[in-house]
Amino acid sequence: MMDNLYMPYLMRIDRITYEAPGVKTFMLKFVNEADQEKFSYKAGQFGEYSVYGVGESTFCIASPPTRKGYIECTFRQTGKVTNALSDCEEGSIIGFRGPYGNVFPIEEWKGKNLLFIAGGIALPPMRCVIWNALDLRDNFKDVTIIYGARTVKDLVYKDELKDWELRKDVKLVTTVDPDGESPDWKGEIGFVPTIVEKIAPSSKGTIAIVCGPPVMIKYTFPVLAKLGFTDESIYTTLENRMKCGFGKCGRCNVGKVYVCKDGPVFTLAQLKELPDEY
Amino acid sequence: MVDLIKRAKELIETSVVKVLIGYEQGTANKTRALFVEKADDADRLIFDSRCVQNLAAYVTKKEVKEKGKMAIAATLPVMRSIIQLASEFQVNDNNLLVLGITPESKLIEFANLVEVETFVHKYEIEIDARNKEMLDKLEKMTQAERWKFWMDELSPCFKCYACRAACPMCYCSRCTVDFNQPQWIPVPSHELGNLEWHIMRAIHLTGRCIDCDACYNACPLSIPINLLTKKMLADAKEHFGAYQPSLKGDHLMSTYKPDDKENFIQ
Amino acid sequence: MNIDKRLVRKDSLEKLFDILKQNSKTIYAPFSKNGKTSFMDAKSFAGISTGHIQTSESSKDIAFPRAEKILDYSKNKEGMSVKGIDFADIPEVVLWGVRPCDAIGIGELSSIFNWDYKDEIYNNRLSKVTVFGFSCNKSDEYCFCTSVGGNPGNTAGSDILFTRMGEDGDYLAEIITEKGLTVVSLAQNLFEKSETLEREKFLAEVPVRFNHEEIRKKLDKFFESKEWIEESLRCLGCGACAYVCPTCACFDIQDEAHGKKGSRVRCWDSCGFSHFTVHTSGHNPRGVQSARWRQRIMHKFSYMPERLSVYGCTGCGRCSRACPVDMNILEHLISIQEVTV
Amino acid sequence: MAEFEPKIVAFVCNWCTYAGADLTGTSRIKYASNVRIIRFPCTGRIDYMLLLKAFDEGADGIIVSGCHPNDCHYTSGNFHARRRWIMFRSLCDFTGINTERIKFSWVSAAEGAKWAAIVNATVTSIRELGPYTEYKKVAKYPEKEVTHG
Repeated sequence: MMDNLYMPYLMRIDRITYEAPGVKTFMLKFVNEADQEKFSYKAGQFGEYSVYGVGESTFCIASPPTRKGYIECTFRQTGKVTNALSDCEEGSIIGFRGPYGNVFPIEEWKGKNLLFIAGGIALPPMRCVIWNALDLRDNFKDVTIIYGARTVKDLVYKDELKDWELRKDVKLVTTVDPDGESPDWKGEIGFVPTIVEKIAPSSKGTIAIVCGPPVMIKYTFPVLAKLGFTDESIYTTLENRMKCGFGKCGRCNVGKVYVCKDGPVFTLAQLKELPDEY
Repeated sequence: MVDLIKRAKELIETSVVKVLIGYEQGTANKTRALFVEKADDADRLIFDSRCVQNLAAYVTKKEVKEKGKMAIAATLPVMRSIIQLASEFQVNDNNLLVLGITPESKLIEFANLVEVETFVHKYEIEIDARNKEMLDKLEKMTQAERWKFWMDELSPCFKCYACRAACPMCYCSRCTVDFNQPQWIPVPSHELGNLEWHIMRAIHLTGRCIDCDACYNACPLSIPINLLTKKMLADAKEHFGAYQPSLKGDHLMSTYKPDDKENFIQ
Repeated sequence: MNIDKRLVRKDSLEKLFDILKQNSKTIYAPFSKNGKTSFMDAKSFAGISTGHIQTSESSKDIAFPRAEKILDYSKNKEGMSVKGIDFADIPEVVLWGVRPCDAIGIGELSSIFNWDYKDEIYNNRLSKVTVFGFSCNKSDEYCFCTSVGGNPGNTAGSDILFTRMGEDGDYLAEIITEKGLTVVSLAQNLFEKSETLEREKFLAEVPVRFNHEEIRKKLDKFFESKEWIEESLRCLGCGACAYVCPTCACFDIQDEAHGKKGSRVRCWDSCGFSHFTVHTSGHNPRGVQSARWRQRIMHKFSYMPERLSVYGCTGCGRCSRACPVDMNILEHLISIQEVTV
Repeated sequence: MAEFEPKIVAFVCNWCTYAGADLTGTSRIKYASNVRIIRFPCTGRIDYMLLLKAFDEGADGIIVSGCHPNDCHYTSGNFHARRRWIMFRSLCDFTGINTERIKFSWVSAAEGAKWAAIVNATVTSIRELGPYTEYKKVAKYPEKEVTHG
């Protein structure tokens, strides 16, 4: 038992990976082994990461629950806490409490095709599900990943993108915004919704998981609808400002729905029920 | 205020302004702001001695400003605030029309802010006798006694920021107290957080505060925070001469004189 | 347990106070200063305010302080040591002179801190509190407890409820809970048996102004209403309403560091502040004041009943009294009831 | 008990006082080592809040120093600063903050000896005043729980 709800686990930063300008991935290991043993989570959940003396910040767990012994998080340096996190070195100790929130219903997706569509820094919440699915590859039919970023530099998880590209059981399409390409860029050029339209994945027996900046999401949904995806077969995540992570601090609710408890994973059908306040 | 109602109707009907900010009867003995957007609503306008809220706080409010050209029923403190705001480029003749209410409760419609300024300058800003007495009392205390006084007075403060919200000069979209890089002021309302917040507030209002007491009137706990700004006002007068908001924009704290006098720099 | 009714003579209250003090209880009671009434640590019985209709602040920060430590940390050679708060350090408190609309608010606050995840910090603080309710013999135009299921002599939330029988009269004490009984056992002789105890005729009259169930139903279809914009135009976006409210529980978590040591602090926050929900990217889901005012009303009268099965309002009227610009929640609720959607 | 050693934070401008303090060193003038110098481009850049922050973090005394009037590298930064100090010092005094603990001075790049004298005098006077316990008590919030009243 944690002393109280707000007590974080102590985590040691085991490895820092530089992903893109301002974006880093931390591999975190529990300082106390006992904590690790009782800790479990599922794809889609998030946590509160803290630098002692600076504060807490909310982001997803980016590693899949199928990989034991550590968790990973990927963040972009933007605010007070992410700046402080960014200053941490390997071996530093930070706090983590969680997991919070709901999960992607991966079990329900057995026997289906999976289509992942991500933009920019929104690949991390999806990476957890992608690896989770790939680690249980036999459970699913075709796996397609469409990932776009502003420029080649802004693509995160570059090594993993290479892995996915080489795998025969994954179809990976990467794209960058026009003028974001480098001379040796071999991927697509164009905005994510356009590329989705161009690739035109089949909606038959397919689950689409879409994460990205609001503008990308806004233009991707109609494309998917045109391709025949139902609102129930499209999943996305909502991000709202949070302090507690468990439905008390009063920030993240969209109408009656608390993103921290009822989310962050929503189907498009659920999203359409929500008032326009996110 | 028959004149005001009549004029408000004309201004709205002829679309000279989109919204007129005045007072209406509130709960019990309170009065409150009324935003007249339809001529019929003008009948609810009132004016009497209870109307002390500084309506100038609304002319910088996003949701009000977006309506279009505003007119404001302005008492002397409100007019002073408007001149100060104009000197800080927050309002101008194109977006604000001032219907002045003189200390004798007469209505004057000003053609432009220059006229408002001329009117305002006829009256010096004077600290009222009761507060003057309080300032004297505090100044006669020892520094340790004053420290205790403020620790006691500020301890109930829970930092609801009603003082900031009610102040026409606190229009910043992001206040220093909301910054966290660096964290200038502790967020929780403990002793340090409260002390630093009120010092910061007072110093940022120095040379801009026109002594309308909106902060004090807004405080749900009636903490005499206006004494801080009054002290600054009194000191500014002593050191740099009588203070009046002016369209010239020579703000007290952003100007200097090469011969400013002090007695503490070694 | 059955409510036991006893007589407490008017001059026995001070004796009760002294006995509690002798039993090393911390007593928080209302005192007036600068024309406002607030709960303070009462060193003596003298000066405790009785004439007020309602205290300016609610009593919620006994269990949910405006700023409280949730952990301490220190960095050392070995790494980091973190210590939670020691619940044993929380003093036993008697909350003296609470109005029924505050006492019932404790239950609503507890719902927020205990739906799903249980907040041990709050629960431990609350477990140390004994509530002495004092029913209301007068009310004002801001009071509307009867419209949200309460009443001026409501026993809910109090451990003992005192009702003064007439101006300058003796008190009827209703011993409601085991906790109350424990206190009574400390001063058994002050709680006399009596046959002539009456209460209803001494209670204030608070007319019912609206039907809260009906409001809730209306609000289901009211999200997009223009009413929010019109009603909130004069709202200046301060946090006075939330901070005086007995049931508002929004909070912030902040770290405070001094060198290698520091604390994490939970402190009050308000949904009325423009920066409350703003994302680091600058995007703000509740970017205008009308959205924030709507959140306040909807949270209390729609979201909380739906998710927590309690209303988030006790009808104490404090927010309207405290509001610097006369945003009157009662008036707005009545107008919502009257509007046809 | 060991003798109280005051912690002094000095906010100085780059062009005059910092250079002056440098000269103190190169001239091998010995002076009290209690001072931590923070260099600013100009006295006009020294925000009031920084002074309070110094007290928050345990300073017992503060020195604020820059170019003499008319010598500002940016023409008028010190004139602006002077006006602000006048008001800020008065506000501090009014709120009960001990203004004897904040020393303001002009020290030019040539006044190495003056800098040493200012620091020494400040250290002596702060030593007499003792640690700034009033402010530390307020600032050390983490040591103490704030509840009601």
